[in-house]
Amino acid sequence: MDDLDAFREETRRWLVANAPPSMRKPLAAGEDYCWGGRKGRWPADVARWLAAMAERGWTAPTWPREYGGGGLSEEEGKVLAQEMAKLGVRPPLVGFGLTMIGPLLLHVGSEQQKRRHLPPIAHGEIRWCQGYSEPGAGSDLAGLQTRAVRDGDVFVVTGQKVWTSFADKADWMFLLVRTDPDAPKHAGITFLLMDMASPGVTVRPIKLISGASPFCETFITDVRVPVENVVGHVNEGWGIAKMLLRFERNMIADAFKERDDAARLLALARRYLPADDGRVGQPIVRDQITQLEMDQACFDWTLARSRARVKAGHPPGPETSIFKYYGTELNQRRRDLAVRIAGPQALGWEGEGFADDEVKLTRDWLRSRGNSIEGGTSEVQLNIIAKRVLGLPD
Amino acid sequence: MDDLDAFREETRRWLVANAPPSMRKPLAAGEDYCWGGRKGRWPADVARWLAAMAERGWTAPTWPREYGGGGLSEEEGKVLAQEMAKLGVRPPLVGFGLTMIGPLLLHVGSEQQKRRHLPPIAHGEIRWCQGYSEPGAGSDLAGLQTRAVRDGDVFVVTGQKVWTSFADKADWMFLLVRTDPDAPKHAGITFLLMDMASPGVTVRPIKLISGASPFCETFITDVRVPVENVVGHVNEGWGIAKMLLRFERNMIADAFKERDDAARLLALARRYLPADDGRVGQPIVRDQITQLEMDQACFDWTLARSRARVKAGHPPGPETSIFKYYGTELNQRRRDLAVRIAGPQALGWEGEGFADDEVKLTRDWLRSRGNSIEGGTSEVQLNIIAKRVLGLPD
Amino acid sequence: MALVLTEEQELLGRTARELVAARSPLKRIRQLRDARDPIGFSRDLWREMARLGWAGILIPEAHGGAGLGYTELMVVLEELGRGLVPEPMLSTVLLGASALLLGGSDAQRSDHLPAVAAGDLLLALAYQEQRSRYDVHHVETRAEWASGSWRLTGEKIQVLDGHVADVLVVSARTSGSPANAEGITLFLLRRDAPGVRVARQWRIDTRAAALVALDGVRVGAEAVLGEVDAGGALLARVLDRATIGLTADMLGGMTAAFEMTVDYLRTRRQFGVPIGSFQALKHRAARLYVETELARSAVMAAHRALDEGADDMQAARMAAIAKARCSDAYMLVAHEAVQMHGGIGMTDEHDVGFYLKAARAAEIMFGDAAYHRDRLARLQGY
Amino acid sequence: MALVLTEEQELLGRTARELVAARSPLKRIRQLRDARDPIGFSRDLWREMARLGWAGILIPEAHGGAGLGYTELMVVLEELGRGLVPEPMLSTVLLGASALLLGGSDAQRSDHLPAVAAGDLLLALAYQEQRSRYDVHHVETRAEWASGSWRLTGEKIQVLDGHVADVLVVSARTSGSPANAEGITLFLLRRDAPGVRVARQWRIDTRAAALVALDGVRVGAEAVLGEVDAGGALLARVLDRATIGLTADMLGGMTAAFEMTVDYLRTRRQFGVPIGSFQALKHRAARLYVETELARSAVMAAHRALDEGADDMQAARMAAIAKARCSDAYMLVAHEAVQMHGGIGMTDEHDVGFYLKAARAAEIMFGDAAYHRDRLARLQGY
Repeated sequence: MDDLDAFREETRRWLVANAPPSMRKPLAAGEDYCWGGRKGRWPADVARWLAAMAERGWTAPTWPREYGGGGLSEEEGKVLAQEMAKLGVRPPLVGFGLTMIGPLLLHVGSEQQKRRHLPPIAHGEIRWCQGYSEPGAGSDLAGLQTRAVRDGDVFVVTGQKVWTSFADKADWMFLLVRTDPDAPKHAGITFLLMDMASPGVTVRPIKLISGASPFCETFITDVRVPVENVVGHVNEGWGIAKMLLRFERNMIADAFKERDDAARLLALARRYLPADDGRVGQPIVRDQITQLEMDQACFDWTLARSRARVKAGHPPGPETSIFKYYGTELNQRRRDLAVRIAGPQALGWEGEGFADDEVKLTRDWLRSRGNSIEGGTSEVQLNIIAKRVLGLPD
Repeated sequence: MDDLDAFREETRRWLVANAPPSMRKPLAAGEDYCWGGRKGRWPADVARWLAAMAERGWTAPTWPREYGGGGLSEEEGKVLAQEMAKLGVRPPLVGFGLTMIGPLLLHVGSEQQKRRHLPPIAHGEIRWCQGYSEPGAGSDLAGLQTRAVRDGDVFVVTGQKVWTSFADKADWMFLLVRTDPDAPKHAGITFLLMDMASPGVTVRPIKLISGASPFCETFITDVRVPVENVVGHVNEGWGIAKMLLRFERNMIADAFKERDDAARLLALARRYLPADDGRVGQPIVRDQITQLEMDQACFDWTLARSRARVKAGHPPGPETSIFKYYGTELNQRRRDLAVRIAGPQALGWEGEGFADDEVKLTRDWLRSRGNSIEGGTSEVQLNIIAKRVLGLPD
Repeated sequence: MALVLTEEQELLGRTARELVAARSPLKRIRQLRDARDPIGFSRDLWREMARLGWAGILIPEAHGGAGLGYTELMVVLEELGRGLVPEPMLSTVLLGASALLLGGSDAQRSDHLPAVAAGDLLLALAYQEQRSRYDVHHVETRAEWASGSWRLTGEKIQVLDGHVADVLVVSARTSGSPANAEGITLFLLRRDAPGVRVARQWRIDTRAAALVALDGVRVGAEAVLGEVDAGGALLARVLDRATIGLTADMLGGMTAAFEMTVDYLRTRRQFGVPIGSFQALKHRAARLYVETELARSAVMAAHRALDEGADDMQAARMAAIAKARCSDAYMLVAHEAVQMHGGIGMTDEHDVGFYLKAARAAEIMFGDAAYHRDRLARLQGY
Repeated sequence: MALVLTEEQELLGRTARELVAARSPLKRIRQLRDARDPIGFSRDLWREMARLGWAGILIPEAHGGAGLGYTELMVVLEELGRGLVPEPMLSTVLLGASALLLGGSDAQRSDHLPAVAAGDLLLALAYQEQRSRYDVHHVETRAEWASGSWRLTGEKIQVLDGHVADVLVVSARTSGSPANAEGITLFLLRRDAPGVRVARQWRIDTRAAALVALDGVRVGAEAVLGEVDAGGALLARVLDRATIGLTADMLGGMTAAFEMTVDYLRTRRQFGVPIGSFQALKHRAARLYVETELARSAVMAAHRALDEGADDMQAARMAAIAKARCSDAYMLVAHEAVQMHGGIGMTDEHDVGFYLKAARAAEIMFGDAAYHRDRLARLQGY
């Protein structure tokens, strides 16, 4: 414990000394975290903060040092997170490399894959995207059609991916391809790593109803991917994909865990529905805000219970579907309520008569409708719970 | 039109002269309408009112006179109903004879069946019950197991029916039996009329969670039923059963159409949640009462639309499932809200500290839970809508 | 009341549907939006609709209108709502012409209604303000009488078609404090009058709206619509009728979104079968059907009640019931429509998103469901 | 806080489950009800539970208790709630002993707590009145000081186990008007004191309750629990803790009803397949599972917070969150359980109906979900 206290002390001192003041403020409207990658450009402070943290391996604190991580123990990693939270410093780097493909490679990657791919992730040099969904497949992930045909030391890949988050900004993609078209649906799939700069890869952003384009279509035509880029074994990619989906669900749940939601809704209600007695003017809205606050608390505690179980040595199981299902539902309810609170002022798309934050409310609501579709629809999550947790028959 | 005005005038005069004053009051707690039958006993006024109306055929106003009806035209029947409603007189007779098996026999019964069964129904002499559900079948009505084996001029029937409404009080039962065990599920069923006084019929009331026993189990052991009691043709009973189910759904919907519900909930709210300003003390409850009032209005208008269509010559179709589904849901919401309004006083089962009407609130709530199960579950209604109205595939 | 359409009404609906299909398919809506069309609709198409009698549907024949009823209006509005058609029915007919019909002097009617019925004159009702939310009696715009004329100063928001309307009907406070129901007066003024400034607003739906700023605009006594200080009641009457009309538009929109979704459920295949064969989706679709049928009943009943001479109290009740139900039902249908379409439903290139945005705008216009429930409770005295 | 159970706590739960299975299966609950058992539970079984340490679970060892925490209490209550066990945990431990622990003098504690821990003394808290609904500070029962003693007059309703409790804790107004939070005093009095009249009440659930009428009951100054006029705050503290305990009981009940339903879905066949293979039912079952998991989290967090020394404000917040969630979740699970069981679920001979009735009673006891949401909003200042 003394060691840990000393570590805490030293960590705090280092953070105070090294975190630029601008990195100790919440994101402003229009700002985003640093996602890294060759195509990204960020303000000087952001780059400096990334460099300082990456040098210590603290972009990936608990990864081994030889792969670019910080080599911290679980406890030390927690202390670092706590001290960062206390000081309000931003994470120096976010993205699918750190949260998805990195942890996966640590688990099941070859030694060569780890040495090649993990350090660039930790240093923010390479940004990753995920190539799972396909136009014809949707919720039926395993129905994918992208084919990979072996040709000596390479696979020749042809097909189309859709709903690829930020494919236009990513350097590499991890993707599922069909390597045995004659095998049963789940048995002929392989998990590949592909350089997005390879000849034959083109990307087209998809515009959403909210006006933003966080997703892309990716067209893959005769792209040559070295055999060494297979993760796990050929034709055994489905098991790896499922493992990764659980990481993703947990991550999405985390994304929806925002501590000050009730306070934000309350501030909105006080702005648009002021009452003389200091309470929220509309009892129905007040009741809905309270209900959301309560549900959010229960959700957070449920996440905490799951974390405690994982910490006690149980791997995350199908109950992670709860987080994906309920976290997105909470977020949708919150966005919907925010729009109803703002009322007529929430009808703006842009331009005169609507404040920027009012337009954002509306677009956030529109964007939130995708939460229950992307990363496995709510219907798929409910199917998983019914089958895998409750044991209900097919 | 002059004729109809004259009829209205004469009808009103007759009703005023003949309806006993006690029959012009709403039902008191514990009172019920007259269901007729050999086993029933009613107060003198009820019997007098039944006799007077039956003599004119006005227990079944639009049935032909030769079958005990009033021989009125549709328009005259409506005038009679309007005048009865205006004066607040009770129907002289209710039951499955008038609303289900009677109309069915008028449509598809043999001349002999009509002559034999309709007059006793109209006169309130014979009370009917419905033998559809079986213990193993539930929502899968056509999965019935009760067998009927031909033996000369009779069928020998053996099996068990369940959820038979008021079988203990009924004189005859219309039931479905399996006459061809080798045919596909829906093809070997026959629709029979059975005298409950036949040797081999025993009845056991089922106690519900609300404490009441409106349903029975009916055990049928080697009961001999004459072949002349087959309605329609042998092995073609399923079509007749479906026709009858639609009558039933309409009837159930009517039962849930109570005009003064909002007023009753409001009176409850004013009793248990009084507010100084004359409004309902709890805004959430007020909102729910208003919502129910609105939904009830929309439901009533939807019934009216359906009636208008039927009147224009279209037979009731699968959209009647809306009425069963939504009518029962409305009733359940109403009962649930009533209990939450009464709060602690709704927790009584009987005895000291709870008023009779408080105990009734609670038992009505419990009883209402069966509404979405009996007469075809809500799930079955939704299946019907999805398949038959929306054309969604199996 | 008999809640069925006559053959003539059915025919009117078919005519409207055909016109919409021919002249305003959804791709036209998309083009208008993507081009940031400054008007937001077509005055030519509007004149064509006027020739079919729609602009003057409620206007008596003496003033050049068709002299039909609200049920006929409903039938047309449902088809326009189906197609999200932006032509100015709501602004010119339901709000503007309604105000003239309910409150205008003979001279005012004769001056304006024939041109409205011909499709040549566009109207707008400028009643909403920054702080009014759903309270039509919250009016801060002031009108003061001085030196023989009224001087109007204030700002109105989200005035439907206010950027192109030839004549504006404006609510202004002539006495009392901002939240009083009394002391409000309605004025007719030309959009090109000195001191009137309009700026197009861009909303999420396909209806065009504008900010209308009044900076000491002068009008004479003849510009008053109805009585001075008595415009609050008139405004409420106009809005109750417009609200009922809006529900017909909403009914059309939710029906279109629902039918689009049922089609998708029938045809889209996943896991080797049509997704409409999944029972969970079936049950949800069946519930949506029930909701749309109940909404249809409310919309029909409300229009029919107006045709049968509903008094103000009845009209207000019907407006509250129909609007609350259509608001909830349209939002539910639209949310579910996007969800059941899956990823494609989230893309701007699919049409279903138009209905989601239209549902939201319609939900909020003239008061959301919670507002109308509270309003009904107050009307009923609880 | 770490929301996991220790091995000891898991073991305690297994012990409790085994005892309930052996000594209080559901058929015992049915027998007690059908026999209209005047007591409603068994004092012998209660002493047996006391020997396992449950009656004194929160009572310090110095007073003969087990000196354990709220998490241990939770584990036991969940199992009792699973079995709908009517022994007097709620009345004697959560309400009565809690009041003594939080407000009693040393003498009052020493006098009563050892006997409570031994299972020999039953307590009841008489606080609810005909007009109080969920407001614990609405007290009309009066206590007046005269000639060296207090005179209590009034009527309490639905006093849990009030018909058999040896000692009653009674709230009475010593100053102020009926709805004031101030001016309330708690008194200890023996059920057999002159002027106390109790009458068993029959509720829908399996908990026994009684009307307690006080007709000029005299007690001395030593009968005051806590300070005169300061009982309102004490009462609120007791009830917040009891409310949290009740949610553990509710969690057990909803879990049992849910598991019973999932079993039924797995085994009951219709249309030739298990009904649990119908996707609409699957999705509903999955949603119920999510609801019960969230409820479990709230219940654990609330008990853990008490163990970690939550202040009154925190305790009140946790009580509000846990009770609102468990009220809604238990009612939903119970309603759905009956629906999914179909006809058999409606019959008195099936056990699922017991849970429906228990859910309703628990939903309403100590305030329903809407009450607790409003309470949380007020606690948070909005």
